[in-house]
Amino acid sequence: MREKGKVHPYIPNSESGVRENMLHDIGVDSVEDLLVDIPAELRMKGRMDLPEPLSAEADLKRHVEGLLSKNVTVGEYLNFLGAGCYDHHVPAVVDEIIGRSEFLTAYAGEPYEDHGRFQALFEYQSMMAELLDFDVCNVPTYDGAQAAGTSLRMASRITGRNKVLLAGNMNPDRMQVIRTYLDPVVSIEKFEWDRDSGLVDLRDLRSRFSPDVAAVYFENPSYLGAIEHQGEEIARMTHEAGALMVVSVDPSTLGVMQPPSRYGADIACGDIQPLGIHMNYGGGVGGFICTRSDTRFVEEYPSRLFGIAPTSEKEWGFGDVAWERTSFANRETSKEFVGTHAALWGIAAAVYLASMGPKGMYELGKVIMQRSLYARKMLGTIPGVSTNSPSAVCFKEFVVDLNRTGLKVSEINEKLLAREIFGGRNLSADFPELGQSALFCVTEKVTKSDIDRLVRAIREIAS
Amino acid sequence: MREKGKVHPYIPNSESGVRENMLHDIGVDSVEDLLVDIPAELRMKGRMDLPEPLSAEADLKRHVEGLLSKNVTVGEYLNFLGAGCYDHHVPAVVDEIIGRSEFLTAYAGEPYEDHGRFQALFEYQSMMAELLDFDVCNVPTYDGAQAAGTSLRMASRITGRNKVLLAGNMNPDRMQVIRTYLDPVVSIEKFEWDRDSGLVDLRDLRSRFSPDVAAVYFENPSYLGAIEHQGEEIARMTHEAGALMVVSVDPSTLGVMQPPSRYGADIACGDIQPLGIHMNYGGGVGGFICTRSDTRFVEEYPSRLFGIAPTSEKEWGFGDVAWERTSFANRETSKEFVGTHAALWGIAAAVYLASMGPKGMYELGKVIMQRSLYARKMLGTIPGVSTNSPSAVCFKEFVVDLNRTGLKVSEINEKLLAREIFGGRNLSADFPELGQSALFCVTEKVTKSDIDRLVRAIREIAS
Amino acid sequence: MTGLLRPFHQMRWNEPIIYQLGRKGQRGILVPEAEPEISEVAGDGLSSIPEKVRRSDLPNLPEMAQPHVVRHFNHLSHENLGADSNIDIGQGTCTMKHSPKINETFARSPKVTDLHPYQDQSTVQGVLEVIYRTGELFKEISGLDCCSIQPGGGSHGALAMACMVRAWHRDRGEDAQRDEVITTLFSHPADAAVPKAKGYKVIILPPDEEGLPDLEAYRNAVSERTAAIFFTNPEDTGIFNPRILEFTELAHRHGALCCYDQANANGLLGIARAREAGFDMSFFNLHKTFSSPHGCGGPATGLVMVDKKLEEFLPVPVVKYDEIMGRYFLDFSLPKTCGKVKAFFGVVPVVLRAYAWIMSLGAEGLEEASRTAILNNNYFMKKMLQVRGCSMSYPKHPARIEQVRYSWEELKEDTGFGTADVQRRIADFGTHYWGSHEPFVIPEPFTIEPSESYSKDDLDEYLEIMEQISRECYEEPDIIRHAPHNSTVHHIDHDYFDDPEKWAITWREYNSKYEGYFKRK
Amino acid sequence: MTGLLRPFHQMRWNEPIIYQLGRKGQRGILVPEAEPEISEVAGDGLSSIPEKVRRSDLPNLPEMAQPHVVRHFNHLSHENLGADSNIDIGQGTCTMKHSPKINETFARSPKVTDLHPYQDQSTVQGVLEVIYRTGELFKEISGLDCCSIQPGGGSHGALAMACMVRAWHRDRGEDAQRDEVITTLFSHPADAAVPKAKGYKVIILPPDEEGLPDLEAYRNAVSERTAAIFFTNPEDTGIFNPRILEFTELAHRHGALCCYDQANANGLLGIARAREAGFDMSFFNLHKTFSSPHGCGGPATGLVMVDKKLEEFLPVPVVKYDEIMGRYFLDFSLPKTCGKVKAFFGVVPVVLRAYAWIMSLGAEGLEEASRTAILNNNYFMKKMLQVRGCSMSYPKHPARIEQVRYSWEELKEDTGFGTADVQRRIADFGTHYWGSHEPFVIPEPFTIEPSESYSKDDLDEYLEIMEQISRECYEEPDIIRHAPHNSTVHHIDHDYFDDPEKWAITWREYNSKYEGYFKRK
Ligand SMILES: Cc1ncc(COP(=O)(O)O)c(C=O)c1O
Ligand SMILES: Cc1ncc(COP(=O)(O)O)c(C=O)c1O
Repeated sequence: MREKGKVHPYIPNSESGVRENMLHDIGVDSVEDLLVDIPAELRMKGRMDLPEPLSAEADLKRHVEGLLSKNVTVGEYLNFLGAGCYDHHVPAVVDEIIGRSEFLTAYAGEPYEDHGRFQALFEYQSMMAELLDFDVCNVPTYDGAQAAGTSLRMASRITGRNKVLLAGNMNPDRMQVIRTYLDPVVSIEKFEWDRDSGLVDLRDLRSRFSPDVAAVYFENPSYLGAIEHQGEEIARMTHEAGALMVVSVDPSTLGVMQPPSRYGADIACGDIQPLGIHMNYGGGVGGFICTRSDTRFVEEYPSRLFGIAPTSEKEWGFGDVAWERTSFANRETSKEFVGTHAALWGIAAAVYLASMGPKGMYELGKVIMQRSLYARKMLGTIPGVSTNSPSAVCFKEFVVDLNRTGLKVSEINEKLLAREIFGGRNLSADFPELGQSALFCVTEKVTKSDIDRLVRAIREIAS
Repeated sequence: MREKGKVHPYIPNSESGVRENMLHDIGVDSVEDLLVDIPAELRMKGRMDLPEPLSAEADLKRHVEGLLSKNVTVGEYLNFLGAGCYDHHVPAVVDEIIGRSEFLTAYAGEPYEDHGRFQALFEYQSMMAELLDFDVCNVPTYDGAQAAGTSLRMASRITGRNKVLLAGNMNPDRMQVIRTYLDPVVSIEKFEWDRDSGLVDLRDLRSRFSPDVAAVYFENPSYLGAIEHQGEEIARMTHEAGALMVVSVDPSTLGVMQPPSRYGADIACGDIQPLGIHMNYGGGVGGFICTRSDTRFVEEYPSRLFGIAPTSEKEWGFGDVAWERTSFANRETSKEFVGTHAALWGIAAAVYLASMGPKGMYELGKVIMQRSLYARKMLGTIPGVSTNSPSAVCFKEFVVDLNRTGLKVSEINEKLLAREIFGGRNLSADFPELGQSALFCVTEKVTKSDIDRLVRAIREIAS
Repeated sequence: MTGLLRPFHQMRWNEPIIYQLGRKGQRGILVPEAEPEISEVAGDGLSSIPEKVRRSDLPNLPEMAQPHVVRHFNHLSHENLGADSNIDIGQGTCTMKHSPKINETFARSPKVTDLHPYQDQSTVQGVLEVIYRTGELFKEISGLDCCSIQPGGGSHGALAMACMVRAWHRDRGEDAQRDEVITTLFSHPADAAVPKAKGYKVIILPPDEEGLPDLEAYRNAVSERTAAIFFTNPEDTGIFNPRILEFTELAHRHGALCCYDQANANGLLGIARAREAGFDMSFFNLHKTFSSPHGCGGPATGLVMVDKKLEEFLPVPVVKYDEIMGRYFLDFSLPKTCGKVKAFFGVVPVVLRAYAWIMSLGAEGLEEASRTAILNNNYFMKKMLQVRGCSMSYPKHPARIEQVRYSWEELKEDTGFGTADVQRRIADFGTHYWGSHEPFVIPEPFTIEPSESYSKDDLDEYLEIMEQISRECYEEPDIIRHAPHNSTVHHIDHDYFDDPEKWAITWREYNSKYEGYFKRK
Repeated sequence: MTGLLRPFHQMRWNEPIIYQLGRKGQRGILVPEAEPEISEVAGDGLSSIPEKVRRSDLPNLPEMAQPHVVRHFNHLSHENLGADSNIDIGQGTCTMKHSPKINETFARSPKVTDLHPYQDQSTVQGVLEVIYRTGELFKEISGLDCCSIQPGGGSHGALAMACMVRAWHRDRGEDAQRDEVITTLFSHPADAAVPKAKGYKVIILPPDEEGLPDLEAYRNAVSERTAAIFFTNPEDTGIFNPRILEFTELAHRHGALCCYDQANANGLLGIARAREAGFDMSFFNLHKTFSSPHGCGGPATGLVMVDKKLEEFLPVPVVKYDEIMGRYFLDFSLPKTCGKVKAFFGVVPVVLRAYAWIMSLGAEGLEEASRTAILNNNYFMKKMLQVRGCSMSYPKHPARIEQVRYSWEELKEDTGFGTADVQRRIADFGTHYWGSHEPFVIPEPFTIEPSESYSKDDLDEYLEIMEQISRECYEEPDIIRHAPHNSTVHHIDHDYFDDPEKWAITWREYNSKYEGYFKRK
């Protein structure tokens, strides 16, 4: 069935001379003879009907780049989208390091031949722990959504309870993933948020505790951008009810905001995408889970946890802590499951945090606060546009109420698009109670003149 | 003069605490105290008047990418320019390897700690020698122009003569560089080319020999694309006159064309840019010089020549052959001079040649011949356009005579540009004898539909 | 220079922990500053943060200049191998193969990296087209009908399947009744762990004497309580289950769904497909068979294909093509969807690489990849079994597909050294070897999967390493005992990973337990 | 883990020569094929090549699959260090420094790499603007007026200067008379070799007892025959010549031009400039002071700045700005141009990196770089001179600019080991050290240039290595004698480089002389 003489650059032994030798060594006439275990009725009939291959690299390049050229990037247009995926600056060092083939093409080498990735990820864990002011952090999970889901299931196992309370102002995309991940083992109940402040509605929350509540979950900042400052109260209630407090946090806030550990969280989780990982159309995500150094907690992680150990020559050695927890070790008794998640993004975040350092994270938070405050104020000056409600202080995102423009968000965004601007995330489907509102995001990459351009554009559109 | 507290990411010791320590260890109060040897009148007054720095990487990126976005690439438009710089496909492996920091950021390490670059460049030399069917090749020089200049000066030193004969159909840009490089030590005389065939005018050449002629130089293919097949005759004449034959050759032809060594060249030279190096606006150039394994020749190279040697543990070791030739070793008696040239492009060419292999170079030559022949024929079908003169067979470039369109090349190229096509190189200034003619280039990247698009466009423009 | 064994030494930098580097005040990168006009309007920004949640200190991160950040992580990379640097056939079940560099250039293009998931769909037509086309390719590869690229890895693909199983039976009102999933002992652990995490009772079929899932046991296990079967085939024994159709048919007869773990499809492309074997759905690891690099363990994609009947149960959104408008779009409107398994839509750079890889090979090339993988595997097996101390079980299947689980049982009996010892020693030869996943019913196991990326010379070199190590086990036990010798680090004390008193998962935890070099506080 | 000395071992792959790899028939990449319609019109293309020049065989290149090409060159890269991986202060006169990765992303952009030099200038406005702006920056940096980016390296910058000197004197009818160039013994060898290659008689001034060019000797040398002086200042002694103005003024008085070699300007940015010192022109190595990486020895740029009066002598073309049209253009119309020194226009990616580096630092940052380089150098010197066996000459200049030429004279006398021995041993510590360029009037020399990219900790680590090696020379001579021990390769036999009978510059030459491992045929 082989096309005679066709040699593939990716397949060294496609050269026919060597095949003959090898078949001879095996003692068969053809590869066909090695397929004896596959009965005829299971064999594919004919050949797959695929497009003609682009065997020449130059042809492949032209084809794929032709497809990709149909995309418009956030570098080409001006971008105000956030909503869980953020256009932060990615330092060139990060791409350099994670592009190195030793990291990019490695997989599951042992601590002896792949010492480097163990150390890099141990350092990732260590820096995340400092950022979160906790003692333990895992090798990244798939994303912040799964980190939240797993945190809640950890809470359920730790408390022996099977219901969780989730904040109504949380990320709706994440909510869907958590629902899938908990179903049917842990049930979910949502609690209210305060429409005026944008924060957790403490009264409503208080009313929902019951002996089967394993955890209370909220996000800080909330999906709508609000900085939640009632953490201590929530923690008090939660702990009184015998439950655990799980907080999902945007790590880019942690140079200027207290980590959840400091207002009572038992588990902090979130997505590391803001830490030096390209958005990748939403594919640049990876989750973290942080806790105290408490065996009850550590034993419930499904993820890999790299630990440090001495070697016979007094070097730093590394390996897997409490391997028996994982599904690699015990398929039936494992904590959930582990697999290929997002390790390379963990190395990216490590390079990012090492580059930024304490002051970098502080300054990042500061300039984002400044520029987003400015944007919020300026947008608020446009007739028909309001940015006052919800009223809470926000970090990089805030709600822009467009109801009084008489236009739909979708219409405004379409007109912004024509001006090469990606407007804010349309909230009208996920938060119908807000009517025509959009969630605008301002990162450190957005300059004053960008904001002014946006304000001018909306002013024009709304008038 | 330091701005207090400003720390630069590229300058670790810009942090002020450590500076104090170091100054203390040195025993001075300030860096100023270390400048005692620079008299006040030589000190710069005030501060350089430079733009405000873009200290934040995100700001720098935006600025520089903003500038670069004003360029239009040969990937965005369709390109038919060649004329000494060629848009061949650069395999991704090449960029991967030369982008690795171990090669990119290395310089002049010794064979012990930088074994890798010595071996890679020895392999480059070895593969080039095979391509050229010669025994010796140097570490790359600045470019093909300097390789030609040096080849001619080598010839002058070897023969003890000081005049060279250069073909009139050679690359005019290269001609200028050679002129600069030879002046005033070696004088230059041009010989004619045959307007009908496009090849060397043997009669004219014959008439110019004299006892002071050190070398005859021509290019194959000629600047105007013609495949020169009179090499043996030229070699015979040249050698009879006691001179050396120097041939500059496009290495991308050498899968299908005989190398100059096979028709009598004493020195072959050229530019490696076609071998996997991006054009870089003409900056992706590097020169090679190949000769027999003859000490008279080897001793005249100014360049570095890496040789192989045994080690005490029977490994492959490497080092500089005949170091004493070079200006690094002897400033007054050196052969010309050596310095930082284009080593990384040598590694690029090594990766390219290893990837292409014998068959790749053959197939490259073949498809280029086919597609350029097709283009030449098709363009020739356009009324007012002729591609018959000069009549020689061409490799990837050929002359398109536009005189009978009644339009200037510059006008046609402008109209092609409006259609997002870079037309051929305008020859009217360098070869006024050709009137309104252009040199079109077709590499393996140009497809049939590209050529058809060009032909349609010129047909439209010319009608 | 004779023979294939290279005197090797891995880079040893003795690299400090990052917290031991740098110096207070140093910076690796600077951040944009607010324009004066902004500060005028917004002040310092920080004082507006409610005091309770305003950070009271700076996070304790390293303070390093940029050259040192680069150097440190470069050093760590030097202390790592990767498929680009070694004969990476020792990681069975993981299909280590060449990831063409051209595909990296696509994945790193800003046209991929710098896209926001909520951009107007008219501005991401390229990426949607790639996803759509990839689905089309996988229709042929799997024989199945509909595609989701959402899962972020193979186990995640299994999760998506488990979620669809639930949604399917729920839709039919049988969810409560169907609380069991059947898998096999040699299937990947994820095939048990994932359904279990999804709330199923998991029944694990033992292998029969041929190493295949015991059909008798299966007949006893399958019932109206069976929600689905989760099978890997071939399992890492490399034996294709020739009676797989009997399994899937029986499951169907009991109303269960048949879920195929094709994480490793590398021996079957164009040869045998999920469709013909009767599966309703299957996942494929794009980071294995389809050449996306593994990145030290992700990001990845466990692409899922399902039969038409399961289309409405797929995770949302799926990419569709609107013929009339001539545009691709995200379809969220699957009313019976199993939900979402991942944030946003999936890991696009991984999908793109797989798309490019398939397009570069075509149908013939994919088949050639599988046939060469099979050839390589059987060649390697033939030679490996000649190495002293090595054996394999289930000799009734002398030809294997793309991988084999071997055993050092005899070596262990003869010398006292087993698979972990070989693993420790192999680092001295610049390559990697893995001791198989559980269950360890085959004693002292290891699994070799020599994919199509490796040449005969590569296999011979690896074999020579195995021979050498075997010889050492028999003749020079001290070498084995103290291995590794030429690696980055020496023998690691494993107590520090299993004893909660001793372990330290972060530098901060280390410092709370130890001072100096592992001196208990 | 205590102290700064790391137990180091460099990667040792024992990598074969590329011709020993691969196998007949293997391919690393495939090339596009002609479309059938083209073959119809153009046939096989090849038969049209005149038979005499049609290649009769295939070139003897390696035949390797792509994974093996990648692996081979990866291995070679592992056996190389580079500034990103080591404390690269041992390469005096070369200003090894950090090359920010962001600048690489610019240089690798298709917006730079994929431009043809003859594109319509309206389509390359970005790159022309970068060149133009770079010239503007260098006006301030040098104090001079006009710029050419054409030279492809420092020595090439010297060539451009020598060509301008010729053109200048030719223009004034003095070319025949002015046949001498004066340089100094500690200037870079290129400053003598290049004018000589350009046909000048070169007079080399010896150093005086302070290590500076001997002013008396200069007074005797300079004359109406002097075409120009070519001076490096500071030379690699690191001593700034405080009387440089006397030299340049005297040259001018004799009608000669003053050419400054500022290949290494790293100690002088914003501190002392060509203008103030009376130079008419100067070149700058963008690959050194201005942070473009060295690429194992190029591509590079020796940017040239000249005084206004020399503008028309610059190599063509130069980039100008047309205010009216608002566009940048290439100006070829310099009637007195010295000609071209390089194909096309210069090495744009190098210029771009330098531009970005300067823009990221600004005036204050450039000064900070120089001041830190000076600080580092003097700190290192202070400590280095405490290492046993090490000394420096010219103690009258206890403060140095950015580098110092040291001597192991005492070490040699005491132990018999000299600079070459230290160099061999240092490879065992994961770093590099260079024995200075000629002349070797300072015995057993070495030159250290600790640029601003290195921290105090880096310098201390390097010093500890030097101390250790010195100690070994005195106390453990066998270690030195047999070094390197922990590097990629062991002691190399140098006879094979100097004896024409033995040397082999290519694999083909090797095979013609040897068989097996260096067995003479
Ligand atoms: C058969 C099989 N199934 C599932 C998996 C899990 O895939 P992942 O590691 O991507 O989660 C693997 C990976 O080793 C596997 O081999
Ligand atoms: C002072 C001086 N001049 C000239 C040069 C030559 O520069 P290049 O190596 O770029 O040719 C050097 C390089 O070492 C140098 O240090």
